[in-house]
Amino acid sequence: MVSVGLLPVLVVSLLLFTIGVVGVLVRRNLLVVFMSLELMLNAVALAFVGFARARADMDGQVAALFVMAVAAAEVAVGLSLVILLFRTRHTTQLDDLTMLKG
Amino acid sequence: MPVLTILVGLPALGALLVALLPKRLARPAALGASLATLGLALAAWARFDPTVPGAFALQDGPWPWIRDLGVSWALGLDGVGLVLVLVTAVLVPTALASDRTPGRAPAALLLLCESAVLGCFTALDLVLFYAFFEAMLLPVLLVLALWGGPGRLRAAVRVLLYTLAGSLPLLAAVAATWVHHRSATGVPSALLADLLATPVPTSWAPWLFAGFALAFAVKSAAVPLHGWLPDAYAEAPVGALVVLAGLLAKAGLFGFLRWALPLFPEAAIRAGPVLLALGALGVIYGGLMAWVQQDLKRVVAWTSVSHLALCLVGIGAGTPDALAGSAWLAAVHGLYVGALFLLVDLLEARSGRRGVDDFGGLGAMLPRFSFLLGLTVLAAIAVPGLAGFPGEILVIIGTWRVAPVAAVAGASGAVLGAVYLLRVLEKVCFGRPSETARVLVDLRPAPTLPLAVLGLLLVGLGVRPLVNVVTPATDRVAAALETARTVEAP
Amino acid sequence: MDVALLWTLPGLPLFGAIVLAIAGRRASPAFAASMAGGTALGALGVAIWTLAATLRGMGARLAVDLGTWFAAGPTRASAVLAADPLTASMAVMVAGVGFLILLFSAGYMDAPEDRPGSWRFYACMDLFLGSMLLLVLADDLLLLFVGWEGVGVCSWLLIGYWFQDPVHAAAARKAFVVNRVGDAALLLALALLVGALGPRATLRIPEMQAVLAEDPSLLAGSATAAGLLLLFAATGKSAQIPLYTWLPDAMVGPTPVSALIHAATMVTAGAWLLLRLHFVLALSPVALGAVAVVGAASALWAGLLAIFPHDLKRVLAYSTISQLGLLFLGIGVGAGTAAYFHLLTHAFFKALLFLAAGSVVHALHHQDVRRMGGLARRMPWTTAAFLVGFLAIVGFPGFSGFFSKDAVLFAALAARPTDIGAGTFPLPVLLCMVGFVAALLTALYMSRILFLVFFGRYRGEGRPRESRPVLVVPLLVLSALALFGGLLDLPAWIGVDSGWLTRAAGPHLGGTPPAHGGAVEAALGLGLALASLAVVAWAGRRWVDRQDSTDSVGSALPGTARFLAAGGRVDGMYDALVVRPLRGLARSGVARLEASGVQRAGRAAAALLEAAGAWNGRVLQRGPVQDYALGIALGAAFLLLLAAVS
Amino acid sequence: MELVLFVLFSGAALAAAGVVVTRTRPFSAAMALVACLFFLAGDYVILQAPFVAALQILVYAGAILVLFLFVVMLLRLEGDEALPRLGPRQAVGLVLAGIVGCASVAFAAFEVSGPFPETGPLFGTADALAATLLDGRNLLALEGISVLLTTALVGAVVLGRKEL
Repeated sequence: MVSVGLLPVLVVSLLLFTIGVVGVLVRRNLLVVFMSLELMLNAVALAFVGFARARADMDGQVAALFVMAVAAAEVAVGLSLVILLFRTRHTTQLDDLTMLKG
Repeated sequence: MPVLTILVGLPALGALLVALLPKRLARPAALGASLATLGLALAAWARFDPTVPGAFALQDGPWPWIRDLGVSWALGLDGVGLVLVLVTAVLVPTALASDRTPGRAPAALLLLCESAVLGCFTALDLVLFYAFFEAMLLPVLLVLALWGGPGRLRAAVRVLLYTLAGSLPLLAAVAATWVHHRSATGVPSALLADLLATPVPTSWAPWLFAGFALAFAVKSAAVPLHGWLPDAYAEAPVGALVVLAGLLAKAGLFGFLRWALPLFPEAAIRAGPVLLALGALGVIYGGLMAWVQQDLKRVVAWTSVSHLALCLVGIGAGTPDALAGSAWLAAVHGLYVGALFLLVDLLEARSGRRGVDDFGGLGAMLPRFSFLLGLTVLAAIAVPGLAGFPGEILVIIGTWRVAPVAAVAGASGAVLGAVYLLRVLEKVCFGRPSETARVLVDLRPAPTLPLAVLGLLLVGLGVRPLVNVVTPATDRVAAALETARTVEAP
Repeated sequence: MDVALLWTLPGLPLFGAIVLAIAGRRASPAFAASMAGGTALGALGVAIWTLAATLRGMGARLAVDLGTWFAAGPTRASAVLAADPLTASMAVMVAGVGFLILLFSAGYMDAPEDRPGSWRFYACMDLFLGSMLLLVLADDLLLLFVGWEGVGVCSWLLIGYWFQDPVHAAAARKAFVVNRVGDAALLLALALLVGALGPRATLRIPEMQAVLAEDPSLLAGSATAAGLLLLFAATGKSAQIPLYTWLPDAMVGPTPVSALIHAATMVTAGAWLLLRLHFVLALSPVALGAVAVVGAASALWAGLLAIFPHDLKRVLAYSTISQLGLLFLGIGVGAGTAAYFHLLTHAFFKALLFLAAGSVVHALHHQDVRRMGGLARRMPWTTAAFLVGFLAIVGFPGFSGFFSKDAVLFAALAARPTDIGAGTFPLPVLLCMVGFVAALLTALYMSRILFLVFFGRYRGEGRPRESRPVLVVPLLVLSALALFGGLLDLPAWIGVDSGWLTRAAGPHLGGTPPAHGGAVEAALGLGLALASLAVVAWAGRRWVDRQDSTDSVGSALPGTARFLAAGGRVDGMYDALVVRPLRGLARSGVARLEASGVQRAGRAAAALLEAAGAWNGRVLQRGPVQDYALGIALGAAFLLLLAAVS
Repeated sequence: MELVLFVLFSGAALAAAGVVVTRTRPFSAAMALVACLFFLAGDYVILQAPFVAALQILVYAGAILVLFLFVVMLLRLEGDEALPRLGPRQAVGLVLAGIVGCASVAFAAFEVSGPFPETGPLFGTADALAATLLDGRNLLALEGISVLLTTALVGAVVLGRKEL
């Protein structure tokens, strides 16, 4: 039986991360950008789990848990910001949100 | 007991206290903290025994601080540091007592600055020194930018720019010095003693010295790099002004004596003519500028440029007497320039003016004020028997052997000093009183006390100068330079 | 008594000054006057005791060492006072004349408007006296410099005593600044000496003398430079060419101050410095020659300038410059003793003349000779005193000035040209002739004021009366000194016990004691006296009861007269050559450079930063989140590539 | 067997991720994200992290995604976004992503090889995870996370209030 090994896990993780990066950079909808961010976080979590398996050490899994927790926190705050923005600006399009200009 | 650590920390604690106390108590608390620091500084002086072998008679640490980088908390006091610490400890209470900016933030900031200045004068670790050297400007800058005169923002930006131009090369040079020590010994350390033990190769040393020297020259307003000074001095509120003029500018000169010259003696010797030329130029340039100013604060500011340049001449000369004179002059310069600024500020506070021609005849109207102003001016132009004299004469005599031209420039500075400061005295105190002068009343006891203390110090230190406290330290520097010179000669 | 008492010499007057400064307005005029007078009297007593002590073993040296004042490297300032017959006699003179002047002041400064602030006057006078005594007794050149600057500061304070008048304030500042130029030269001279002596550097005068005596080559290359620097320093304090211009202006000060500055103390400081450091000068004939030439030129030039002013005290001021010129001439030709002799006699008769003039000024409340005249009948005692001073300064045989002036001129005549760096050129004879002419000029201008002020008829308003005894008594004492001062050092041709000063102070003044030239010296002195009398007689015919004083001389040479009456336009020349170019440089050169160069660079940098900040705010920090993310990604990609490549 | 499963799950997850970034309607994207997270949970199981997998489904798919959907519905976000034109930023972004992806994969391929080591029977169980989580090293981080979560909760509540 062919075992999995670290390499495929990392490849998948990196591809997933890349897809996330593309989403973050390309999409204009704030919500989708958030989802792409979630993809990137998950890619990292996957890498952590893979490393945990490779080193036979539970620390990686703990890190994955932390990633999850951070993601939860981030989504909570981020989504309330989205709602707030929508309430005041009636848009979730990122290109419209350039009001910092001085 | 780690006296020096407490000494450095006390004002910062005081600042915290001031920030927490109700407004009413803030000013007395600030004054109390600075007076306690003064007491501690005097205690340090009492425990200071120049006969102790080794460079630093009082020492705290080294205690490891950032272990991986070999940075430690190490404080030490030699003679030069001691006189500067004492001047700091005297000037800050004076500045706090005379400051009129409202609220507790300025007082707290000045105390913070005192901590940094004291740290700068005592740090024995290069990284620690750099941290203090950079930290001491920020509180003063804040006070200047928030509570200064109408042109405060421009002045503050300019100070920031000039300082930045000096700080970045200094940072690079500090880092390079550290890297060199680590690669030479394999042990990371930024302690002065360790750095002295691994001399930097002659190929690098000039660049590193240049990095140090640039920052120190900016800080001590050496002449082409002095652009930050006049505006900053003219706009700063008096507390910050006294600290800025009396203390911060000294940090540059001190940096030369404590770090730049001992670490890179060969480079310092090679750079000597440049320092001498810059100093001589500054003496004359500052003197001429002071002569034609119409604003009293600017006259004093340019006085400061001229006298600091004389200190630079002494450092460039590098002979034992010139270095000792330089260190001594740097210390007492804080006292008399501080007093001059306080006096000018009193006039400004009462009349709203500070033009040279706005007053007149104050000698008859405000005898006490005029007496103190006259005394301070005489001390500033180095009349013997007052504190400015030993420094100036030692610099001139010591410089003659190396560069007679620079000594002549220094002596001309003494003549110019009489010209421009007596002009001020004549216009302000002599002649017939102007309309502005008529409404003034003489000093009340409250502002007199700090000024009287400064006046007494100017007389006392003139009659009994503590040059012998300074000389062991400066002699060591001069000896290092001499060794380097004899090595270089063949 | 203890040797340490020496410190009370400068110490007593300084103590008085401090007490008066602390007491301030609480000190009544009487208290202030007696404080100052008392301390001066005390100092005089100590000085006399010191002189006696040093004379007991002729040439004994008393020194009190209070240790090091400050020191660094080879520069060491020691707090040492020392007295030998030279310094002690000088101290006696300073303290004595100073005491008499203070006594006079008690009567002089009694105007109602001066009374409340008189503590300041007495404090400054005391400080002045203390500084001068310090200067005289200092064994260390840096300690001497303390006194040297101290008298400068005090003269500034005292000339500007009535500081509410801008003219006084300006005169005071001018005195200080011009003196300061000389002081800077002295500083550099000290620096040069320390540098030249190398490892054996010392600033103690006797030690320096010993070192240089042992190895004169130490100063080989720089003896002339040192001598010239010392000379330049001395011209500041002693008001010689080129730095004399402060002295005539200083006449605006109270008359006792003028007496103190011009007679006993400040102006002698320069000569004193050269006398103390004669061993440095002796190493360079050129420097000696320069001293002599400067002295002769000052004597002549100031003599010419003294003929014209209408201000009584201004004439005396120029006369001081002229007499000190003779003194410098004496120092230059190596006749230290003769010069010192003239210094002492000049102190006596010039103090007398100033105080007598002060008595006149006090009675008339102005100093303009055109509004005086005929005072001999109204102020007989003052007139008598002035007459004694007049005879002394003119060199009437038997009066003190006769002997001292003759000694200087003869020394000049007797000097060898090579000794003063003149090669084979008969410079000494020339100098002697210049001195001779200057002495005749003295007779001319002194007669002029004598006749204009005391003879003829009174041309002013009111009825001036003789001054009170407190003013007159010091005049009488000084008259006695001016009359008998010559006994200090009678020349050999008189044939009695002569040359006391030469024996007492001469050994401390270096050089060979002047060979008293018998008949030649006598002929020179008597010839000068006869010529002077002729001038006096001529002047008497000219000026007794003339309305305008200058016309009579000036009509012959109108252009020259106007030129000289304007002080030779030297002030204007200095102003045009030194002050205005410097201020112009400051104002249009340096200040403009500062504004256009340094400040503009600062402004430009600030503007650049501000523009960068604005651009950052307007363009970069608008809030395009994804552009930021792109930046992050770019950075990450770069780092990754970097890692991949390495 | 494991590898086959892993490739299947991973391929599905990647495909779902691709759907996330390409749908115009946020709702579809959210649904694709759910799918992606489920497939990743499968990978976790293969990698002997069953507890993490369980939490992935519970927390992510259960809680976080519900939040997303909730917002999508609350704001009535329809497909208001045409798929982006390829502007300069998008182009650079794609190229960059390509570079990052390729370089990383190449990097990983050079560094890593070989199969996984054997693990004990308890590896990845909730008990083991709890033991690791609560041992000294991770305790501080755990506390930090709890503070972070609390702060986020409070922040979300504050931000969500009508009058800010």
